[in-house]
This record gives sequence, structure tokens and C-alpha cells, in this order.
Amino acid sequence: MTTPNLTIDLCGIKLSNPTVLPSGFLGTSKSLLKRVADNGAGAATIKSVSFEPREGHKNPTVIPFEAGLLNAVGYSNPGAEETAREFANIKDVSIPVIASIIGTKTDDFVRVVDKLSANGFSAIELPLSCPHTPGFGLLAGQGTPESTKEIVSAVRKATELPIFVKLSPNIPEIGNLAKAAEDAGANAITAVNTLGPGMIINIEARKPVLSYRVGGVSGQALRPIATRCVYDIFESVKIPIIGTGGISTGRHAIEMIMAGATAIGVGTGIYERGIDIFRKICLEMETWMSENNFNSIDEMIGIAHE
Amino acid sequence: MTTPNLTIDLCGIKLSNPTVLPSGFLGTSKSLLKRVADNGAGAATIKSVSFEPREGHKNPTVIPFEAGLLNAVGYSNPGAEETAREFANIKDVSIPVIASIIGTKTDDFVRVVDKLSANGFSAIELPLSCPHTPGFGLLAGQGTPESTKEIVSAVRKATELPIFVKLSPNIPEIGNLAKAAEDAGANAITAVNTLGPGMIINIEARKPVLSYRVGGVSGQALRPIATRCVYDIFESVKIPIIGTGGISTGRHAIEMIMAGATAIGVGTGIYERGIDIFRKICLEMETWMSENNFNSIDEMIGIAHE
Amino acid sequence: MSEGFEQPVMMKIDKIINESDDTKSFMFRHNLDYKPGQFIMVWLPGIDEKPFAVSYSGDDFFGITVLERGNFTKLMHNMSVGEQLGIRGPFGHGFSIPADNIKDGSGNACVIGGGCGMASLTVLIERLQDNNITILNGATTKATLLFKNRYKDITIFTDDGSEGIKGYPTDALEDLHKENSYNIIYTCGPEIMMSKVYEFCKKHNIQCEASLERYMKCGIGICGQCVCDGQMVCKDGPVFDSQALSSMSDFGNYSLLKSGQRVSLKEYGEWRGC
Amino acid sequence: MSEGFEQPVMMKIDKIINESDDTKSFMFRHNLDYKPGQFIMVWLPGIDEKPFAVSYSGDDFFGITVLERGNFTKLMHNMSVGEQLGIRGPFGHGFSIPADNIKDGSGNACVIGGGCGMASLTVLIERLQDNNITILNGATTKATLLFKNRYKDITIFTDDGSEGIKGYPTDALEDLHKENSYNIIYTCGPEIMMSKVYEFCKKHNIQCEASLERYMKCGIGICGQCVCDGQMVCKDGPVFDSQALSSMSDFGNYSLLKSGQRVSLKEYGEWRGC
Ligand SMILES: Cc1cc2nc3c(=O)[nH]c(=O)nc-3n(C[C@H](O)[C@H](O)[C@H](O)COP(=O)(O)OP(=O)(O)OC[C@H]3O[C@@H](n4cnc5c(N)ncnc54)[C@H](O)[C@@H]3O)c2cc1C
Ligand SMILES: Cc1cc2nc3c(=O)[nH]c(=O)nc-3n(C[C@H](O)[C@H](O)[C@H](O)COP(=O)(O)OP(=O)(O)OC[C@H]3O[C@@H](n4cnc5c(N)ncnc54)[C@H](O)[C@@H]3O)c2cc1C
Ligand SMILES: Cc1cc2nc3c(=O)[nH]c(=O)nc-3n(C[C@H](O)[C@H](O)[C@H](O)COP(=O)(O)O)c2cc1C
Ligand SMILES: Cc1cc2nc3c(=O)[nH]c(=O)nc-3n(C[C@H](O)[C@H](O)[C@H](O)COP(=O)(O)O)c2cc1C
Ligand code: FES
Ligand code: FES
Repeated sequence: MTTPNLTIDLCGIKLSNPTVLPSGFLGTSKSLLKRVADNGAGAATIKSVSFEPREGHKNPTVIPFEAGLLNAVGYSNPGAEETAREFANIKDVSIPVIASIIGTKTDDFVRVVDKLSANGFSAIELPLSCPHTPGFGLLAGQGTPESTKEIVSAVRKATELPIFVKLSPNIPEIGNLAKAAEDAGANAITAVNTLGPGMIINIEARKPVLSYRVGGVSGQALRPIATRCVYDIFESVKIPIIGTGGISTGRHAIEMIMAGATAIGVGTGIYERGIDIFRKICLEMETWMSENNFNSIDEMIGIAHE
Repeated sequence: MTTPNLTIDLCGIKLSNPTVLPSGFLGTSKSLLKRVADNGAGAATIKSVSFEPREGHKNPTVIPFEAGLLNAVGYSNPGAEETAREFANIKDVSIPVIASIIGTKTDDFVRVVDKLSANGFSAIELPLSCPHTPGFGLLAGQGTPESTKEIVSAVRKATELPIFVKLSPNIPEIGNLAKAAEDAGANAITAVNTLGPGMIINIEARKPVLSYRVGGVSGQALRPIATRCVYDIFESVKIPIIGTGGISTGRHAIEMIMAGATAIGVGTGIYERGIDIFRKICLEMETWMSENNFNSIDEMIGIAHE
Repeated sequence: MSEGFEQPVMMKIDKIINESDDTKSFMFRHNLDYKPGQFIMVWLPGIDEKPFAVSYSGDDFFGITVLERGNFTKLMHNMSVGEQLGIRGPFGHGFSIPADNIKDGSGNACVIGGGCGMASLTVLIERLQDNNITILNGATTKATLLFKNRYKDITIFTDDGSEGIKGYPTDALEDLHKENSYNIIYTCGPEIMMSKVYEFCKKHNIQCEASLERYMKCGIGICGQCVCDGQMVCKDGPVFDSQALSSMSDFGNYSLLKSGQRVSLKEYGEWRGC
Repeated sequence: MSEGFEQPVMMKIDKIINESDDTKSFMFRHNLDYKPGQFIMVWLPGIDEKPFAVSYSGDDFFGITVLERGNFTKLMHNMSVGEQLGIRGPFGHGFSIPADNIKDGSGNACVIGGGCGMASLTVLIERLQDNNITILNGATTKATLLFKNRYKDITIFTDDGSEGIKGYPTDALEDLHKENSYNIIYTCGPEIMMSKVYEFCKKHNIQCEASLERYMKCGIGICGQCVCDGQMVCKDGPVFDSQALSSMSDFGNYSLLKSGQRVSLKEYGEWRGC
């Protein structure tokens, strides 16, 4: 029996396998992206970058709970200029690297895209969906079809790179929103960002643990909801989906692909299984695919809809 | 040291402790409510009842996953008439019993309230928040401030009993919605119903496991989000809150109370720890309260806001 | 929580056995940690999910026996070797084996099956081999008799006398008990039959264990669909002993339809049939 | 995943020790499963959370030693016995004890601490008691010297000569090594000092283990804040050996500010101070 082929074509970008490092995990430096590549990821996303530097929230910013992580990092990042410097010649990293870009106004997105234009990123991701940072994402009204169209159209004019739009699982009609992004020129949908927000209170301290009090939920808790979002989006758009949320095994990855994902994000899973989780997931996918007579990822995309 | 006092006053209803059986768990018969009372619950809610009988969805209707349960029971219930018969003389049950009432139109709610008026229920709960049953809750637009006001006002005219409005964790501005319910005459807020919906796909079968494909998420996955909802609602209304979502230990219960809940619902926890979970939670609360010098529930309500 | 599968696991049908005109057994290559009397939920993806007893159990296989009764069992009967079914469980509490009062091998036990209720009793019978047991098997007619050749010492009853003794197995109990002085009687079958067995046991102060059937949804003791007088048949049962049965006035009388409506067992049986 | 606490656990301060003018130790009654070199995150509810080494460790207690440096440590210094701090961890990888090359007791080890970096080394020193060790402790001046009376055989250095030998501990290394021929040198302190120790070890082919400090957010190896050349100090470190250090060109040179900006250690130190 031949080994199953894990390669995918993600709107023109070739990935050796469908696993993608999502934004906010390890994406602070080129050195870490190289390590992620060495550990088998198919592609990687840098930590979201705004035009100006941001310190983010005070600690604790990330806290594990029984069913995943709660985080309110607050989009800390060194700003567009410093990011362009840190990730210069990004092609040194052996896998495609996606630049995640945030802004409070449409203009901001374009300014960051411009700053990063010489870096050699493989795609631009727009997370219009953070549930817990004032001025950004949902808290800035970016989760509506109208503002999604506006931002995507503006970025579309500023770059030839594929544009990924990252959506929130909190949106009830997520299919419509994905459609709005597609109509405005997005080349892929990343689904999803964190859920909630949620809160964990330490009862002895009588205080929320996160210094920002609330934070987005990722990991196991998010997985069934992320799967449903991908399932819904798959019925609404033709562009590929990067299914993200709670994936930590090859089975989870295949479940997401059957729901309609072409690639899959693995973030919180790194905490659960270590940085080599990308390689582990690929091995598990290969084994399962061999046993179940699948030769390629393409054969599995969206088949739960049949 | 004296044993802490777990009694609460929930908008005029006296409970021996804050634990409440939420709707949809075991509330199909008077005999089960008695058993729940024997196992230490402070109050119990019957399975939601519509005017006409409903068979609900096909099996599987409930499925456990790593972080809780996924369910799409589809509001199966024998209808108002039969429910009035099954729960006749409900005062035989030693704890207050809450009637959960659903409808597709405002009128439906009132008709069911009328049918149950002679039963002796302690309160009426209106779950305007189911995320996965067509014609009901969110899928019928019942999660807006306007429709909430309309339904609550109509039921307010039809009964003197306290009205609990049960909200969805999917609503971003949950505080506003709670306020709308309070303004229309609700006496308490039950927060929250299930999250999502979510989907679990069996990859060998290549099909969603729930026959309805998607279902609401309860249990651990829901807890941080439910806690945040209660925290937000506590800042928006004066009426008490029944905090519900993922509670399975005394610590969880106290966390929810510190977020602002007066009573706490325990549903999925029954699966995790058995039907005597009500007694277990009360014991754990007593122990913790003794060790931390709390004498009553009242002293803890909302103190995470300070 | 269950120690088995919380979510359905797809298993290939390894063998199909025709047990009678309208009953087939489906065999799977899997070691299921199963206690006689427990049940599993069987899932037809996209169709429905129903509870079944395990009727064959070994180190590397198990099987279920299914009477064709409605759409779901019809679809199952149309399946072939190599096709897959989803299995979750096992769930619930099984029979006590050996019961305390026959642990020393001195006591006698009787096992009474009716119709496809026999499917719940076969693994029990095998586990009781080292004890003194009487096996009674009833069916409406010869063609629906199950497992008549699976055990040496089995007494067969048919309503129409087409095989074995004509009549109900319960009719023979009085004489058999005089002879064998049973310590315990295990039963599974139509509830009207089990209710007769229970009454008989009560009268003669024999321990009784009956395996009940109710329409199930969650299978894990939370939804309340399978209630029988404050007991959840899926979790507290499906096997109940004399003491539990004595407080269950619904036993032999009432059951819930899918909507939750409480009806007579007759009405339930008519609905359950299709 | 950590084997300790994933979420902060509130612990009462049991005792406070004044270690020097600007440094206090906070003791807790709890048996922490701690390996020397690991760190814990300390939470002041509603304020912030920072990493600290464990400087005291016993069967029913542990302690941390804190230099008053900015707002967070000032708030800690104002706390009293009976007040509570949130503790999660321990996290990361510690020192190898005994290192492979001194397992048989024949080899020699040297421990070099600088400033409050000594706090990371005390438990290590206690665990190494059965081996031949040299302890060097450096500080800017007498008043900031830590743990000078905690060990018998300790050689003290101050920049100003106000106590012990005037100069840096690294200045004495050449002579000490001639005499003792070290197999391993453990170090924690200002990175410029550790970097010197590392270079010395490299030249003489001695195994080196250094405990690095970077600003931390998650503490659990996912956010990338504490990166040092592809290594996460919180998870892959904070202790790194010669081999790891040799591939870390940022070691001794660069660190990330809270925003993620990569700056020289000097700039980092100035920011870190407040
Ligand atoms: C725990 C449990 C597990 C089950 N598992 C399975 C399973 O694995 N597969 C499956 O297909 N079904 C299963 N069932 C369903 C159940 O066995 C049948 O619904 C029940 O036995 C009726 O079967 P029938 O339709 O063949 O009965 P019928 O044909 O109506 O009756 C069968 C026999 O019962 C006796 N009997 C009937 N009425 C009386 C009476 N008034 N007095 C005395 N004796 C009487 C007679 O001997 C009669 O021939 C299970 C039930 C339970 C409780
Ligand atoms: C793993 C780890 C855990 C830590 N845990 C704690 C903790 O528990 N508590 C806490 O408060 N902080 C902790 N820190 C912080 C850390 O110890 C200090 O930031 C660092 O030691 C500087 O301390 P200082 O300000 O006292 O140094 P300084 O006063 O600047 O220097 C201290 C001494 O280091 C030596 N030194 C300085 N410069 C040189 C040089 N150029 N060449 C040679 N030697 C030199 C000298 O002997 C000098 O006196 C930890 C750090 C790490 C790596
Ligand atoms: C600590 C942390 C930081 C994150 N930061 C970002 C971010 O900067 N930009 C972004 O688009 N998503 C961010 N996310 C969301 C993740 O990219 C991802 O969508 C989410 O965690 C769900 O995937 P997972 O369950 O595999 O972690 C962050 C998540 C976590 C836990
Ligand atoms: C199987 C199941 C059935 C439910 N049925 C109802 C219902 O009929 N009406 C309702 O208001 N909520 C229903 N719910 C929601 C619960 O009442 C509760 O709000 C939710 O499960 C969160 O609490 P938990 O995490 O403690 O289970 C149901 C939940 C489950 C899991
Ligand atoms: S089937 Fe749900 S409680 Fe038994
Ligand atoms: S502090 Fe987050 S990776 Fe180290």
C-alpha cells in the first residue's frame, strides 16, 4: 500500500501537509517559525501585527482550564515596522508563512500590508474576530458582513497575495459572513478564532484569574463549535477553509476536513501534546487514511455533507 | 464553628440550598423529581413543555464528548395537557418545582401557562434561547430584546408566579437582553442555555453523530462562558440569577455565585458524578465556606465584582 | 461515566446468523467488556440509534440478536457482512452473577426468557454454567423460537404448541419450584410475563431479577426518557431486583412514548412495534 | 502539561525572611514537587503575574526570594504573614543533578550565582551536597549579598569589595579550575555574567548549565514571548546546557520586550527594572 498523500493546494499555496500554526502561538520570531517547520507543520502564521506596537494586557494572559485555554493576550506585538525587520526574508523558513494583520480602522490594515509587502509572506490573514480586545475584531464591529466587505476590499487593492479572513465562532450566521468575505475577494476562510469570551474566577482570591477578567476560549471546548462553523461555511462558499479550534489528534484533523476544511490549524494542541504535535498529527492521519483507503486529503474534504 | 447556611431566597421562593435541576434533565416525571429532591437538590425544573406534544429528533439525541455533552433532543414533550396530568399536585415533591414553557408564538406560551395554572408550580421558566430547534428560541428570533419583552409581558399578564427568563450564551450583549427581560417583569434570569450549536462527526461513518447533525454544548466547555454571562448580567440587572453551565463541584458553584448567581443549575454534572451530585455539591460548598469563613450564600453573591 | 465507548465506534459486521424466521444475529470482532444484562446502543448513521442486549460474548467477539420489527431493524436485516454499525456502551447495570444466595453452588437458579428477551439472557446463561440452573424459553410459535439448540438443558414453550410444551413458561413455574426450590429467578421478555414471574417470586420469597425495556434516548441517565417510577432503566437498570421492582408501580403497567407521554404498556407495545 | 498547578492556587504566606536590604523571602506551607532550576508563576490578584525561582524547598514548605525592583515586587514586599499569593507551576526544565559526568562522585562541580540569580541556585546547592562543589556568590555590594550565611563553603565576591573578594566571580574561575578541574559549572545571574561563564566552559571543555531569564506571559510554551533563538525559556528552559546555548546567538545579546520587540539585553534590563 502506498503512503497517503498529505499535500494540499490552499488557494495556490502548496503545503506538504494540512497542519497550520495559527496566529498567537509561537509566532513571535523567525527562529520559532523555523522550529515549528522542523516539527512538521505545513504552514505557519505570525502573531497578529498592528501598525503601532502594543504591550497587550497584564499577566495572567493565558490560563488553562479543564477543556482548553482561556486567553486575553490583548494583541501584544512590536508593530509593523519591527515585524517587517524580525521576519525579513521569511522565505528562509522552509514552509509558507502567513502574516496576520489587525487594525482598528480599515486604513490600518492597508498600512500594515504595505509595511510587510517586501517580506515574502505567502498570504495575509485578517482576524476580524477577536472577542476580547477593545478596538479590534468583534468589539470594533468587524464581525458584520458590511465591515468585512469593506476591510477585505481595501486589502484586496493593496496586495496580490492570497487573503484569508478569520471568523469568530460567536457569529450565528457564519455562512453569510464567509460569503461576504468571498464576495469581497478573500481567497480562504480561517474558521475560527476563540469563543466567548469566558471567565474563570479563583474563589480564594475572589477575582477573575485573567488580568483582563475575560478571555477567548480555545481547545477542546471549542472543537464541536469550530466543526459546525466549518460545516456551515463549506455550504456557503467555494474558497477553501482552514479549520481551527481544538484539534489535537489526527482524528480531529480528519473530522475537520470531512466537515469541509482543506487545511487545519493547531494551536492549543501544542500545549496538550508538545511542539511536535504537527508531526504526530500527520502520522496519525497517514495511518488512519491507509487503514480507511484514502489516498489524499482532497478525497476527504467535506464528505460528511454527502 | 457553625455549619454555613446554604438557604437562599430566590425572588420569594425559599430554597434549602442553591442547587437547581435545570430543564431537560430527568424532568420527565414526578417520580424523577422526587428522586432529585431526595438527592439534595434545592429546586427542580421540568422538561420544557409546548402546547402540542412533540416527539423531538431521532436518536442519537445526546452525545458525550471530552468537554461535556452535545444534545439535540428537539424539545420532545407530551404537550401541556398531558404535562398538567403528570405533574398534578406538584407540591407532593418536597422542593419547589419550576415549569419550563416553550412556544413558537407569544400566544403559545400563554396557552401553556393557562393549562398548568392549577398544578402548583413555584415559578415559570421561559427558555427563549434554544440554539438548535427550528421554530423555537434563537431559531425563532426569540433572543432579541424586543421579542423577549413581548413574550415576558404576555406571560406576566397570564400568571402571578415568578417568571424566570432563560438566556442563550450566544448573545453578545447578554446584559442588555437580561435588562429587557427585567423591564418586562421577569423575576429572575436563568443563565445559560446550551452553547453553539456544535457538531461531532464520526469519521468512520463520515456523518455527524447527532441525527439532527448539530446540538447545543453543555458541561465543562460551557462553564467559563456561562460564568462570564452571569458576571455581565449581574452588572445589568437587580433580579437574581440562576447560574447554569458546567457546574459539577462545590468550587464551581461558589465560582458562579461569586460571579453573581443566587442559585446554580446542575445538569451535565449529573452525568459526570451521578444523581447525588446535588448533595455532593452542597457538602463541598459547606466545607469550603467553613474553611473560608463564609456563613451564608448571600455573603458570596457577586463578590468577584469588588 | 461508562467504561466503554461514550461515542459510537463503527464496527464491521463479521458474520450474520439467521436465528429464526424474523431474527438475525450480527457478530463483531471486538472484545467488549460486557456484563450480562447490560445493553449497547446501536447506531445506523443518519437513521437512528436503538438499545440492544449482547447475546454473544467472547474473548475476541460479541454479537447482538435482532428481531425485525420496524424500519430500523429492517434496515439492519438488509445489511451484509463487512458493512459497519456504530456501537456505544455497554451501559447500565447487569444481573448479579452468581447471586449471593447461590455463590456456594448449593442453590438453584432459574432463567426465563420470552421472545427476543432471550437475547438478554444468553450470556448470563453461559456465565452461570457452573451453577444449577433451569432454562425456560417461550415463544409464540416454533418459527420465532430463539437459541433452542444453543443449550443442552433447555425447556421450550410455544403458545401454539408447535414446539416444546404448549403454553407459557410461567405456567410451569409452580411445579419446577417445588422440585428445585429456586433461590433466584432471572427473567427477560414481554413485561407482562416478567411481571408474572415477579409476582410468583414475591409469593414464594424467591429473589427475582428482571431486565426491563423502555424507549431510550440518552442511554446515560440524564434525559429521563426511560423512567420507570423514579428509576432510569438505562442507568439504574435495565436489570432490577425484587426490592427495586416492588417500589415500581409502573412495572408491568406504564411506559413513556417518545414524546414523554405516559401510556399503558399495551399502547406502548403497539407504538414500539413500528 | 504540567504536573503541578495549571491554574494559580492561593497560598498563605507563612513566614517572611529579610535576606538583604532589598530582598525578602516568602515562605509557604506546601510540599511543592520542585526540581532545582524550575520556576513558578506568582500571581497578585488583579495586579499581575511574574516568574520566580524556588529558593527554599522542603517536605512541607517552600519559599521564594524576591528582590524589590518595580511595582509588583514592591507590592509583594508590603505583604504580611497570613496574606495570600497565587502560585502556579512549577514549570520548565531544571538542572541535571547530579550531572552524568559527576554521578560517581569523582568529578567536581562549580555553582556561580550573581545577584538574586542565587535564588535559582540554593535548592540545587542543597541537592548537590554529596558531591564536591565550589560555590561562588557575586553581588554589587555587601548590602545586596544573598544567602551568605546559608552555606559553609561559599566564596563571596563584591564589585566594590565591601565584603569578600573584590571583583566578579568569573575572574576567579581560571585559578579555581586549575585546582579543581571542574566537570560542570552551573550558573544563574545577569546574562552578561552567565555568558562569560559559558565562554569559559567552552574554552576548557567543561559542561555548562545556565538558567536564563526572559519576560514571560503564558509560562507554558505556547505564546512565544520568552523566545531565545527558537527555544522557549519557559518550557525548553529556563536551564539550558552548553549544547543548547551554543546554538542560541541571542544568549547574552537579545531579549523580547512585552510587546514582542527584540532589543539588546541592556535595553531589556532597563525596561525590566521598572
Ligand atoms: C434489556 C432488554 C434488552 C433487549 N434487547 C433486545 C435485543 O437484543 N434484540 C431485540 O430485537 N429486542 C430486544 N429487546 C426487546 C424485547 O425483548 C422484546 O420487545 C420483547 O421480548 C417482546 O418480544 P416479542 O415481540 O418477540 O414478544 P412476543 O412475541 O409478544 O412474546 C414472546 C413470548 O413471551 C411470553 N409471553 C407473552 N405474553 C405473555 C403473558 N401474558 N404471560 C406470560 N408469558 C407471556 C410468551 O412465551 C411469548 O411467546 C430487549 C428488551 C430488554 C428488556
Ligand atoms: C531562572 C531565573 C529565576 C529567577 N528568579 C528570581 C527570583 O526568584 N527572584 C528575583 O527577584 N529575581 C529572579 N530572577 C531575576 C534575576 O536573577 C535577576 O534579574 C538578575 O540576577 C539580575 O539581578 P540583579 O538586578 O540583582 O543584578 P545586578 O545587581 O545587576 O548584578 C548582580 C551580580 O552579577 C555579577 N555581574 C554583573 N555584571 C557582570 C559582568 N559583566 N560580568 C561578570 N559578572 C557580572 C556581579 O557579581 C554582580 O554583582 C530570576 C532569573 C532567572 C534566570
Ligand atoms: C494565547 C493565544 C493567543 C492568540 N492570539 C491570536 C492572535 O493574535 N490572532 C489571532 O487571529 N488569533 C489568536 N488566537 C486564536 C488562535 O489563533 C486560534 O484561532 C484559536 O486558539 C483556536 O484554535 P486552537 O483551539 O487550536 O487553539 C490566540 C489564541 C490563544 C490561545
Ligand atoms: C440533554 C439536554 C436536554 C436539555 N433540554 C432542555 C430543555 O428542554 N429546556 C431548556 O431550557 N434547556 C434544556 N437544556 C439545557 C440545560 O437546561 C442547561 O441550560 C444546560 O445543559 C447547561 O447546564 P449544564 O452544563 O449544567 O448541563 C438541555 C440540556 C441537555 C444536555
Ligand atoms: S434514556 Fe435518558 S435517562 Fe435513560
Ligand atoms: S512565556 Fe509563553 S512561550 Fe514562554
